[in-house]
This record gives sequence, C-alpha cells and structure tokens, in this order.
Amino acid sequence: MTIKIVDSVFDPFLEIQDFQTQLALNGKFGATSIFIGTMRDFNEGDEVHAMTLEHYEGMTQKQLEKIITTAKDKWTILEALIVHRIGDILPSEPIVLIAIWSVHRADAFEACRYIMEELKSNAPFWKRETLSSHQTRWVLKNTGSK
Amino acid sequence: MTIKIVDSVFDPFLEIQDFQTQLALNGKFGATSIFIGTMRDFNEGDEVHAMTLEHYEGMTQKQLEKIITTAKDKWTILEALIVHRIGDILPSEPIVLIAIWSVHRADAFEACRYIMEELKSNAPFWKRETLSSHQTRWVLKNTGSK
Amino acid sequence: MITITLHYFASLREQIGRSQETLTLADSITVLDVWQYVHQTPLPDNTLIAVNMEYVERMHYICDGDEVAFFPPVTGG
Amino acid sequence: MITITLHYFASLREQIGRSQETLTLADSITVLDVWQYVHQTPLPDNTLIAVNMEYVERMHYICDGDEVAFFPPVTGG
Repeated sequence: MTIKIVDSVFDPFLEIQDFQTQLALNGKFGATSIFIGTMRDFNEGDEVHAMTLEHYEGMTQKQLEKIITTAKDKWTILEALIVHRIGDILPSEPIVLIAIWSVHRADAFEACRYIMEELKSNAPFWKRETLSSHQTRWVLKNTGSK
Repeated sequence: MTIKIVDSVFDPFLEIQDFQTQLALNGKFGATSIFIGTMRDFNEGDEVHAMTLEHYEGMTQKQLEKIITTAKDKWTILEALIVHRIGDILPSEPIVLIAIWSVHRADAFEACRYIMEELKSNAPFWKRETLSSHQTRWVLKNTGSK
Repeated sequence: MITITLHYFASLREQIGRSQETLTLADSITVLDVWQYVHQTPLPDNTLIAVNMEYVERMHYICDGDEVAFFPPVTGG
Repeated sequence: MITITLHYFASLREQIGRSQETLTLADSITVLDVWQYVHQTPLPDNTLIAVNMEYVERMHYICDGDEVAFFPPVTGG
C-alpha cells in the first residue's frame, strides 16, 4: 500500500503504471478499480478559476493509512494506491487517485468506493476556491456519497 | 460513448488517455471511475496458461450499447468507454476496460459497477482456458457480483 | 415458408460440431421447438437464446429471416 | 503542569488569525474547555477536533504534550 501527498500536478495513469510495475503481482490480480477526482471549472453555480488545497500534514497520512487498513479488514485486496494533490490546482488537473488491485471484482469495486467515501469524510484536506471575480471562498462541506 | 472489441493486446491507460483527449470535457468532469479486468494465471485451483475469448460478433456491440443506454437512463454520466479483448490472451493481459466520466462521483462509481455486472451477465463472450497440462476447458459461468 | 439461420457458440458449437446452419419450415414455431426439431434432444437447461441478437424466452415464435442463436451462459469480462 | 500545542486549519485558522499556539494549564481539562478558555466563545457547531492526529469527542481530556487541532469539516477528494 502506498499513500502519496503531492504538491504539483500528477499524471494518474503514470502513477498507476509505475506502481503496478513495482508490484510482483503479474498474473495474480484479476481486478483493478480506479477512481480519479478531477478539478472542475464550476461549482455550486459559479465558475471556478483555481483552487488551493490545504491539509494537516501527518494527520492526513495517518487517517489514510487507517482507512486502507480498515478496507483490508473488510475486503480481500492485494494492493492499494492513493495519490492526493495539495497546493494550488487548476481546472482539469487531477486531485485524487485511488487504485485497488484484487483477485475478484467485488473486492476492488467496494474497497475503492469505501476508501473514497472515507477520504471525503475523514481525511483532513480543505479546498479554497478562487472564482472568476477573483474572490476566494472555502468549500463548506463535501457532498455525501455524491 | 465508445465500444471497442479488439483482437490483440491493448494498453488500458493509453485507451483512456486517447479517448479523454478527444472529449471536449476539460473542466467539466469531476469523477472518473475505471475498472480493468486482467487475466489471472490461476482459476478454480488450477494454473491457467492461456485463454481464448470467443464472442458473438454484432450481438456483443448491440448488448453493450444497450447496457450503456440503460446506465445513462439511471445515472448522469458524461461519457463511457468499453474495450473488450477477444482471441488468444495470456496471463496478465487486460481483458476488459470500463471507464465512466461524470460530474459527481456517485454516478461514475455506480454506472461503472452496473455496466461491469451487466456485461458479465449479458454480453455474449465465452472463455476457454488452456491449463498447464495443455488441456482446455470452457469456463462454465461467471461469478455473481464477484 | 419460413427460413431462418441457426447459430451456435462456444461449448455448444463444439458439441454440435458446426457454427451455423439454415432451416426452412412451413409455419412459425417457438425457438424451443426449433431446437427440438433440429437436434431431437432436450435443450440443455442453462442454454441462452437470442433472435436477431436480442435475448428471447423459449416460447418466442420465429419469423421469416430470423437469426436464431443458441449458446451457453456467457463468461466475458 | 500540562503544556499542549493548539493547531487551527483552513477557515478557522483564518478567522483566528494564527495557525498554532502553545498553552500551559494547571490541570487536565476537556478539549471543549480548552477552546472556551482560549477563545472565550462557543466552539462553532461543526468544528472537528483531533488530538495527536486522531479524532476525539468534545469531552476528551487533554494530556501533557498533546497536539490539539481544531478545524472545519474536511473537503478533500
């Protein structure tokens, strides 16, 4: 399992491929479930020009490890990768990547979804949006399971 | 929406990237849910050396289109890509790729899972495995939601 | 006269020893009767049937020009 | 004597005007009382509290050396 917090733009597909080539799992996994969260240029009816992602260094890693550990208790997963952006982000840049490898598909699908929902609820990240007016605002809360 | 049936090895990440660059969706999608099914080198307790995937040309495309259309009625999805291998396949080669783009995560997650389950139940593909003994056997049925 | 084509896939194709054939009948019958008429054996329990590439029930009646397919449970993905 | 560090994040950090401070107390009190003692205002309703990077309830008692963090609902992912 790997958790990466990165402060510049990342390529989710390169991250997955790099991670996958390091794994000694060739022929062992049948399922990979991947989620990518990408910055949109609109939110709650407003155009968004940029975003800054703050986090609680240390607690972020601790909470994400805890989430993966719980997922491993609930499902049979072979490997897990989480990459999350911090710092200044522009529309169409990836914010979060979750990738889960398992033997059977239900485990990968369900663990990926669970980790994403738990990350949204518990990982200490905060988004501040810059609107087209150059006004900034904190995102007040994450949507529940949306 | 794009459905591709391919008879030689494909790179799922290149397929996603190629498809994504053609989309005029920059800044419009917030969520991408991806599933990749990969050939394992073991099944039901036996080593598997190779696999042949047969399909019903024409009906495959028709059923997959129908599945995507139903998913579009159920969830708000922006784009969908399905790639499925046919022909001779070796362990660790990808068999199926499903990628769904949406504004919010629930739609992408749920549509991706739905399409995969429907594909497993209804798309006319059949797997014949070659075991280490060089004996071949047809896979009798897909696991339910597994 | 009703002329249909029959298609077989996967293990069923191998058991039957051919992948397709043409059949001409005087009247419309059900796809189940088509199987019994051609093969003189009961249709294997888990066999799926498609007409013109859409799934149908065993009691579906054929039309002239139909493409009727019989195959075992699908195992893709 | 109990010495703890306080951390604030995101909008709460901006409202308070600082990201961290140190506090020394004679006795252990709850994290809610820590907030009221320092800020003299009720803790905003939806504020989350962590001690040593683990979520705690408002009635959690502090220990010497604790890192206590107050922050608004998280919005990552």
